[in-house]
Amino acid sequence: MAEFLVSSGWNANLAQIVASVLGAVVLASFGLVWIIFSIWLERKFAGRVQDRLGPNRTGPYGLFQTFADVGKLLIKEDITPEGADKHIYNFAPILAVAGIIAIFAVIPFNHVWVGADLNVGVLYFVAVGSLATLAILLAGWSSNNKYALLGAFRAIAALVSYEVPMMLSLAVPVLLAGSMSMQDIVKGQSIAYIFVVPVSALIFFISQLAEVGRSPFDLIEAESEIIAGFNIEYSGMKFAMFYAAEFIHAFVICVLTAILFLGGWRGLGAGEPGYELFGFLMVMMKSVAVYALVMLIRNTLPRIRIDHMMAFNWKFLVPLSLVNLLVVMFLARPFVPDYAAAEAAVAAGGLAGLFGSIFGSGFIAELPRAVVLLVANVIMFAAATQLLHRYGETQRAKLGVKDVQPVRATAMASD
Amino acid sequence: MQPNEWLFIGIFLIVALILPAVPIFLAQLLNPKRPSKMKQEAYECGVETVGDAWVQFKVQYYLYALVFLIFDIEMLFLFPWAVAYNQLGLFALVMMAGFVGILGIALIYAWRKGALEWL
Amino acid sequence: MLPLTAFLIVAALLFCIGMYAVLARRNAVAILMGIELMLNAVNINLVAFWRYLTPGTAATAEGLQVGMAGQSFAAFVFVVAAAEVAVGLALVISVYRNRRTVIAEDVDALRY
Amino acid sequence: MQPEFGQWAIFGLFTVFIIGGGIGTVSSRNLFHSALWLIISLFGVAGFFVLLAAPFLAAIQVLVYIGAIVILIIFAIMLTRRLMGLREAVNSQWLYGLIGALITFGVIALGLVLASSGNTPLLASQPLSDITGDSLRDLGVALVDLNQYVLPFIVASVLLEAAMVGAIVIAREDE
Repeated sequence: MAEFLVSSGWNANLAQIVASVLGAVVLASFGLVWIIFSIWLERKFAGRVQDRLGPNRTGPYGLFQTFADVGKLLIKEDITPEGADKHIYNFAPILAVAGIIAIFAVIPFNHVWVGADLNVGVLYFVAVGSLATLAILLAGWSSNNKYALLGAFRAIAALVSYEVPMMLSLAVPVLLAGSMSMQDIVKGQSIAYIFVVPVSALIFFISQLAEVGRSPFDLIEAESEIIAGFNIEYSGMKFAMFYAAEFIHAFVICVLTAILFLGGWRGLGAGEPGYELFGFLMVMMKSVAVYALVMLIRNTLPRIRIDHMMAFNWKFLVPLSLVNLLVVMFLARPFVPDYAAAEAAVAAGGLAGLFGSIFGSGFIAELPRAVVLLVANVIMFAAATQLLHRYGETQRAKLGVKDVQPVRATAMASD
Repeated sequence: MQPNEWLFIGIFLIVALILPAVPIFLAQLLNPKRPSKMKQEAYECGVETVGDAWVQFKVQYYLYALVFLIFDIEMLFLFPWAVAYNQLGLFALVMMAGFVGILGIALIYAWRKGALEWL
Repeated sequence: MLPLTAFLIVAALLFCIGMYAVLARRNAVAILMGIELMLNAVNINLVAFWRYLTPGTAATAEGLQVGMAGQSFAAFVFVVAAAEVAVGLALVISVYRNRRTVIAEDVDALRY
Repeated sequence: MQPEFGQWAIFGLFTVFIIGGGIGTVSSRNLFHSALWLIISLFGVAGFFVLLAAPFLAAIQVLVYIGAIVILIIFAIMLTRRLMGLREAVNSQWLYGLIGALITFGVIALGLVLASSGNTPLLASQPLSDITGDSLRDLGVALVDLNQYVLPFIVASVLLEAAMVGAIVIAREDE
């Protein structure tokens, strides 16, 4: 792009800037356009789970429902409450969306389609995510409403708490790939990290779910408890912006999970030069698969209480992620993959050559580490679930509940 | 430094701020404006507002933010260390384990003191 | 490239703004914010000197290695800033609870 | 468009952020607004770190300062709010404070200008070295290297633990 402009007689610096602006607009719009689709998807999915049809009147399969909603929102009256801090009040919804969209800047969709492959990419998206937290604080404070402020505070206490296990588990792929650049992390995944460090992947996913405020952690918008929370005074398009931010964020966490733990654009030969579009589709397919999981969780699990949510974080997730980090730290070091040696072994033929020709030499290089870490992770996972199980039993005993059998699928089926 | 990449990030942040402002601005042009005293009151389920919005908060919020801050600072050391991980020897590993361990002790202390309870 | 002096002057100005806040504000939280500004000015200086005056690169087995004194110092300043603000605000909250004030000069008794 | 001009423009933008935010912080009566101005100022400092080829510190600046320290400050403001009406923001010696700060700045600025002018300036206008390697990796090595900063590193962790324990003891209610 920039080269083309330069070749047609533009100043090099100016061309660079123009190309960047265009790229930024395209990438950011992609995020916004995606919401329109994802809202439709989400409503259809919720409908199916709850044995309804979902939107089906406007357009084929109700596809235009979201456009109708946008049209309605545009002509809604926008009420600014008395005593609100006007500038901050107006700025908060913009910041909420901007903080989430900005994450798209570092997401690699294939080995060339990436906004900016920063060498601190992982930290960048955590840092930018904290701007969205700030937006909640601004909204809650500027509304001049007790409930808004209260809602904002408990939301922030929750978001901030779940950031800790998120970052601790994030350190694991960084450590395995030896880089914070998103692109390098994808390239390091000849074996997707979910098969190497599933515990980290699970912690990351759970804490990201809490960051978004999706069920079962949707206390940020607990309608039945604090009449909606920080965005209570917002109406019309500004309220819609908070909503949009949530939808983009829900999708962004799926993309991030896909990239950091599911191998990003790699797999089935995707991402090789010449298959750029396939790589992009790969990322989207993986993301949508994770998104289906998020939607399923949202539509089937009840909301948990805030004290349980905090206790789960600080007394289970954080200690677990600390232990997980220590285990990975000591087990991974002797098995740092030696790509050059693996390539040589594959070239030499024999058994390694056979496997190498099927899976690629990177796979051979990462295999020992993956096996060791996977075994350790399975043990850790078993121990953690056993711990939770014991805890649940003691709590039930404390409450005097004796003969409660866990509800099993077979019991449901026999009814 | 890759100056162009950071230039892109800067431009992207500006674009990300402008994009959501557009629909809000459009709505500002299109929507009806009939303000009234009742409408602009703080919404408290129909009950008249008493006092101002500044309620007294529990110290618990502060304690959560405090523990978070300490762990956040840990990331400052953890991430460069993780990037350099493949070149480090056993000594560096033990040092970082000690660092994480000390913070783990701090977490256990906070737990014991009840700083992590939601009251 | 920008001259080093430009960064240093901005840092000096920020430092003095922070100093004014520490000297003149009554509210203890505002004073702490002033201290944060001063620490940030220090950090700008550390990183600027690191960028401009790092004495060359040393060739090691792993390739070129840049001296890391400035950035490391800045990292430790972060730690100090965090510890300072955590304890400082805890003190403010404690004083507020016992004395019902957050005005720095009202807290002038050595014991209560 | 010259690259020089572009750099100065970006530098100027961040300077406006830093200085404007700083002045806003010290002059706002409303403490919440002070904290917001502080965010702007800190964001400008993060921009400076990017200009100075330390992007890791810039990310940490946003993460730690804006994401944690300012939120901590705002929580503290909320906790200590009840008795702070719109009384005077500054104390009786604010004029001395202002003069002192201005004199300090004057002295530093004079020193800097003198040091960077003349035939053999003390302060270089060009970086001595280009950043070629991965400075982030070097930082990671430096922090846990026995010959470099491992002792401050461990002391820092102890300091953090002490700060956390101390703050919890001080701030807890039922004592």
